[in-house]
Amino acid sequence: MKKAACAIALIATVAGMSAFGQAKYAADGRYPAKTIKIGVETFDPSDGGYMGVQSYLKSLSKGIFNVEFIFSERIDSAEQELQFIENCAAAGAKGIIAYYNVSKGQAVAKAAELKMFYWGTAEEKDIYDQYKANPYFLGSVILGNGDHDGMYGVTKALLAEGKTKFVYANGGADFGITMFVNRRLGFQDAINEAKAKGARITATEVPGFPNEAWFAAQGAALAGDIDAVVSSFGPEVWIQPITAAGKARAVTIGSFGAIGPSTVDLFKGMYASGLFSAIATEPTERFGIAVAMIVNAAEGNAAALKKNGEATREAESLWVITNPQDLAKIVDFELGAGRTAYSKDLTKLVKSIDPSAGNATLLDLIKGFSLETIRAKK
Amino acid sequence: MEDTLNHDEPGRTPDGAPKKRRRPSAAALGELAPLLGLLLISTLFLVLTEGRIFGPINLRSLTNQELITALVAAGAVFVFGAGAFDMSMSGSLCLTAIIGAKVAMATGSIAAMVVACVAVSLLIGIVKGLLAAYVEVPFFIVTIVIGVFLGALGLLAMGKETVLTISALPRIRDMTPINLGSLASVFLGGLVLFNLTSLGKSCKLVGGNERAARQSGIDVRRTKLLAFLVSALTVSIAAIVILLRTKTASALTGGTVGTDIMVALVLGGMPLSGGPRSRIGAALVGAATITVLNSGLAIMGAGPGVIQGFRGITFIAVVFVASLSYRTRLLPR
Amino acid sequence: MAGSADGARELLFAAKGMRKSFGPVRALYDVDLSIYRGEITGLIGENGSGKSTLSSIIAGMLRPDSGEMSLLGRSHAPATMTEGARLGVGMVVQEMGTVPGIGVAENIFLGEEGRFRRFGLIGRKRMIEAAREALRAIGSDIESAAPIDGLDMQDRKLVELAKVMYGDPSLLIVDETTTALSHHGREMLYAVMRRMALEGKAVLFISHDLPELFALCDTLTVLRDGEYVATTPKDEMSERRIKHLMVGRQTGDHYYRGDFDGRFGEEVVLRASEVTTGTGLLENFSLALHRGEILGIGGLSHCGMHELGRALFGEERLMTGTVQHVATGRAVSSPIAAMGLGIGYVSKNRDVEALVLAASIKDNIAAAALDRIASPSGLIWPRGEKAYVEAQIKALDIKCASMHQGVQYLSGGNKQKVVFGKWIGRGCDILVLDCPTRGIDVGVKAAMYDLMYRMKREGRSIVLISEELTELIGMSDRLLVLKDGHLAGEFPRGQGLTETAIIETMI
Amino acid sequence: MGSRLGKFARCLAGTLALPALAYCFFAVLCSASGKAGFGVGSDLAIIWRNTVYSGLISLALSFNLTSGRFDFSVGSILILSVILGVDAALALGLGPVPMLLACLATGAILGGLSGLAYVLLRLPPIVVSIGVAMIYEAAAFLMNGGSGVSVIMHPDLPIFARQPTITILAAAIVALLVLLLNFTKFGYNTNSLRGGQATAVNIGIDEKRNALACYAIAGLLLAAAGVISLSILGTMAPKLSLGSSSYMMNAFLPLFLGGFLARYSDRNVGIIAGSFVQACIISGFAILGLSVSLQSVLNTLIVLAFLLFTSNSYKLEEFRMMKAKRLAAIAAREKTV
Repeated sequence: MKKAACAIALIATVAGMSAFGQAKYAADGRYPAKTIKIGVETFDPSDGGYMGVQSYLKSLSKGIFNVEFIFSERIDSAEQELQFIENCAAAGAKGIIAYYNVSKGQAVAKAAELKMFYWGTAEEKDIYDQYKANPYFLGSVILGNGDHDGMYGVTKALLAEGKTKFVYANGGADFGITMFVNRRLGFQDAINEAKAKGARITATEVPGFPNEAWFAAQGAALAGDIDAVVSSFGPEVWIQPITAAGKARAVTIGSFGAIGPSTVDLFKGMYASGLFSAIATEPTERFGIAVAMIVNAAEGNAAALKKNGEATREAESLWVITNPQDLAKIVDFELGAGRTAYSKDLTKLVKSIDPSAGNATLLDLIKGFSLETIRAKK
Repeated sequence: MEDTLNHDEPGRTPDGAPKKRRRPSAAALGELAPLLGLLLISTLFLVLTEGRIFGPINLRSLTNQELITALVAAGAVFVFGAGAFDMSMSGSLCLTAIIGAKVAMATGSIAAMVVACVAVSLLIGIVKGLLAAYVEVPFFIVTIVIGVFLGALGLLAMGKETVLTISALPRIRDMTPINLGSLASVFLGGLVLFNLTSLGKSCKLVGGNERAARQSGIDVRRTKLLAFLVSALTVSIAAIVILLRTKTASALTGGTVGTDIMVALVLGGMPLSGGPRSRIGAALVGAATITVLNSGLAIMGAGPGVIQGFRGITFIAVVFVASLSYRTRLLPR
Repeated sequence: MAGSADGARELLFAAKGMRKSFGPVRALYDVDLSIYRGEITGLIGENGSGKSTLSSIIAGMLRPDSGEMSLLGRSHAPATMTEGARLGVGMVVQEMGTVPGIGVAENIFLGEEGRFRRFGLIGRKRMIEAAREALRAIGSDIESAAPIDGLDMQDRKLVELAKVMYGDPSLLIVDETTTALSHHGREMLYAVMRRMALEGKAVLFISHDLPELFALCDTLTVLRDGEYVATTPKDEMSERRIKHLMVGRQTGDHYYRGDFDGRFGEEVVLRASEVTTGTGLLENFSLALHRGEILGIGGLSHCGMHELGRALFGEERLMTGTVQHVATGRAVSSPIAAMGLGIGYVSKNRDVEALVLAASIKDNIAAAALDRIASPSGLIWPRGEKAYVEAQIKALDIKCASMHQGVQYLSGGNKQKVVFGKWIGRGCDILVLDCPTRGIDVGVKAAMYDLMYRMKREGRSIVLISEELTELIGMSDRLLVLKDGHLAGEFPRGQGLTETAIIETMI
Repeated sequence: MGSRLGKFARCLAGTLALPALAYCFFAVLCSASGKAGFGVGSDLAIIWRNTVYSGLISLALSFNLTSGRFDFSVGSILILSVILGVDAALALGLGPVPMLLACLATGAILGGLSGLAYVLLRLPPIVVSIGVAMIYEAAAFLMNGGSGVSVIMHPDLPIFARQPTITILAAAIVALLVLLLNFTKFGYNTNSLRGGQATAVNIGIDEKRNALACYAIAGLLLAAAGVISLSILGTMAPKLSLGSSSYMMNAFLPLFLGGFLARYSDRNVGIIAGSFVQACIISGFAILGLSVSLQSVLNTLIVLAFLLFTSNSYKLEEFRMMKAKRLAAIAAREKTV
């Protein structure tokens, strides 16, 4: 009973705020008039994938939304995660986008306690169920089990090309970092499926991140009889060594990667030189949705986008790019004209701008960045 | 040559430094520099964050953030004060938290977790204490290596798990009583132990001049061992608070506490070589300074690169002021 | 010995009206000194007579308060030893001057390696060759390419001598270096000194060893309490005359004990039997300390008396024998055990071993009595600690701004009072003192002697180790003289006891 | 001539004994446990590459640590010097060797600045270097928006990880260091300052200039190691929150082994030999397939064991001397009785 009572009280106050909700734009055309601060939490600011998200969010804050981001420093432990959330509250942030989560439900509870909207970690079912009714928990657009599915898709693509002798760079799996453990599971599932079908597959692992021991393990692996490399933290550190080992044509790379200004021509070049098979990359657009949802929620209209009052938990698959054509289309969508168009559409999620904003709009936008939609574009 | 040269009148002090009567202002500046540093940074960020840093919400979270560094630094004052240099705090805290979490998950009782944390931490403290006191070895390098060793042991203890979540513990609505309670008890206990007992005084004397301490009847080895046990105790308290508050432990728990406490002690005005100028207060003031600095920079949303650059510059500036009162002719080593 | 026949002695170096004082302590007062070409000038005097201060000033290690010096006709005022060497004054001292961790050749050419530079690179072979030459020049066959750490104390001293001689000084100062050398080493040094004289240069030779001085020096100048006494030519040199000049104490300042009653209790309080220490020369040494006795221990500084002092306090590892506290029968195995048995120890190098310089007076005095001043609850309340320290400051009249003042800012005398305060406060009834009054002004010295005498009368026992004969004669009930680690003589307190008798056994 | 040849042979044998032993130990261990490939063909090339890489970092540490100066900014200088050097090289379209020189120059300047901070502020090196490391890491991150630098699109640049360039680079640097340490005034001053700081300064040796030179040389060596890492991976990524101090972890064993082997030749050659031992250990563990955590546990134990051995070996000598003294005393006692 107590929970329900406090929920109602909250909705009342939030609703009250929206009474005067007609759309007000800032001088430079960005919405809303008063800058909204949003905290963005990551485990490693120099991680390739995260830097793609960072540049996307910055482009949003220039053109479309009047938002200011507080990007976190390196966050290892639950302690540091809670400290970052507390600091964002003190800075007057209205929402937290969790690119990384280590203290599980604690982070959501802390954000709610400090009256900030928390977007993220909906993929962990138990956390989602526990907080889905909490008005401050917006849930998230999940890429299924993004990490697992990404590696699984990439390995599947390589298997489809007839690759049988794999090297897997497991990144932080041995250090107990959840993201890398899930990615390794994705790889192993794809390999075991192929073995179940009778294929003779070999797979050796290169543990950790680049240092002397890693050089040795990488060298030993490349010296062996291999035809495919699957990397859980970016292809860059494999291109040079493979060419140096004279196996440029023989060995192709499948990896997680971020589509960004600094990596586009790299990936195109790799495809051209036959080095690349597949890239699994997380669409940064879902974080655009996050920004729009937080702006909307900050104006008290969070409920509008919800399905029967529960936080969002919509699934969309991440992109597994297996050929240059898809890559070109994705690049245009991510960086070219596609981006400006999609960013415009995001404003549809803000009820004050578009009164018809609802759960359906959200689903359309999510569909909007799926690989099929992008492929369908001319 | 026997008598004239060993005169201690005006001329040369034993380590060759030109001995000038220390003007009282230099001494006072040296003592007050840490507080001045804290005040300076607090006012700076009060302005930059338009008062938000000390707003009602943030004040409570400031104590949360300062807590772990202050607790571990308080214990470290004994170890650094006695002239031993311990760089393995991250590894110690990590292993203690992991074992504590495992015990809590297995037994579901807070009491068992507390006992486990204290036991593991004291064991680590004894090993380090014995190495520092009884074994002739470049202790400075050894602690770096031990830190890595303990971290690796923690990883092994984790086994397949990536993050240990202790669901059995009740969610504690408001941690402040626990935070303030542990902070107060460690600091009051620390003040009494460091200033009113023979252990504290012995630490300062051993850190100042080990031979002279031994000739004054102080058991140098026992003092060093006890210093490491006190430090281990505060590490275990920090681990318990982390587990109660976040209910999680992972191979990355305790992340940068090793360098944070050194930064805190130096900002608190304590010479890392230890000796009579060691102060328990340095841990509190230093931890507060680093927390205000981090929180202020985060609130300004300056982005990770700028925050760390600014922290480096401020660190060197405050340290330079804190050590103005101690200049030697020879470059310090 | 090469004084030219017709007596036309050419002056090489002259010093006029040299004065130097260290705070209240007057080290040199209006001293003149002349050194002639082709002569070895001897210089002798008791500890504190100022002979080392004079030699340091000539070599450039110390700056005089006033006075004129001239060398080879030019005025001479070197600021550093390097400048002194360039001006032609080379000095070899008693303390260790070589740098560990590098080779013999590197030590000889420390700071002057540029000499062997050829097109940018320093030829190590040529340096080693030159070093071998330098060593040959002083008659030593030490391998110049070897690392310095492999050499014993004596050879390192010869390396220093070779380094000084390579600088081709016109005036060589040898300041009590012979004590660090064995017979073979001394012969080499004498040969170098004689050759310097033959070549028309000069040597200033400072030593305690009279036979050595008589054999080598053309003239022997005596200093006493910082003042010039006399210069005796070679033919008038005799032990009796020189010792009289050295000692000729005016009867005025007898701040030592007035009485000559050397009696002390029968009961033995501390016994050392067949003691051999790990470091130093002390071997199979035994002594018994009685209640109410001031036992003096004298000898040249390398005779093993300092190691004996540390052994009596349990801080020296014993190779053979034991040190036993007779009343309890317990062995004095460590400083902690010693302090438990009421034994206190004042070390010779006070700033390195007896005091924590960075700490305050309060911390230092309380350091030795942490167990005593703790309350039953184990806590040391500031009130109790302050009272304890205040008592010592008053009892010893330590002049300081407050008890919280850092010890490093006190004068030498007050520092020594703090050290005494540590042990008096503990109420030790056995006190081992190693050169307690060294480098201390006369006023504080008098207070110390008075304190020692009072403790004797209270039935406490004191072991007084000292390099100052007058102090030993003035204060001890019984005086043991050590030579090369063994007992060389024992003298009861008495009116007739003179320094000359003691020096006889010491040298 | 005979004796000089003999002496040279003995020194060579002394220096190479430990590395050869380590190599054979792991060769036997790997083949015994059925894992082929240790130390042959490409694995040997990897071992040599790691030897030079860790060796350079260890050499950089050796110029400061042996004189009592601990430097946290080692990793951050390595990263920043390569990022700045390569950015300049790409902007000016330089070839591989000019790029290397650009990086080395930048490294020397960064090291010199770190030394300047130490000398001017007169603070203990450990304290100053924490601040410097933070600043250099932040600078490296802020360059190119945190993406570091990549030469993958310029395959002509990263040539310093393959034979023979890596060997030429290593040989040139070690030769330069051997020259510097044994045949220049700087070398003599460094050694005398290390052993007797007070005596050397009294003699008139300029400690400040010497310290600055040590920091600059260390910076140069770190840049060289950075270029090798760049040549292996093709990229150099920044690290934050003092993450760069992880670069030091593999430098301690070579440094202490080098100190031990210096007696046979010279500290620099000794460090390279020590680094070869460590490279064998690393490759051996990799081929045996030990997990990351087990590897770091074993590595730390090896370093600890070696530290215990070197810092207590003087006790044997001392014990023997003491025993001789005791016997002499007892003998003297019998004579007199």
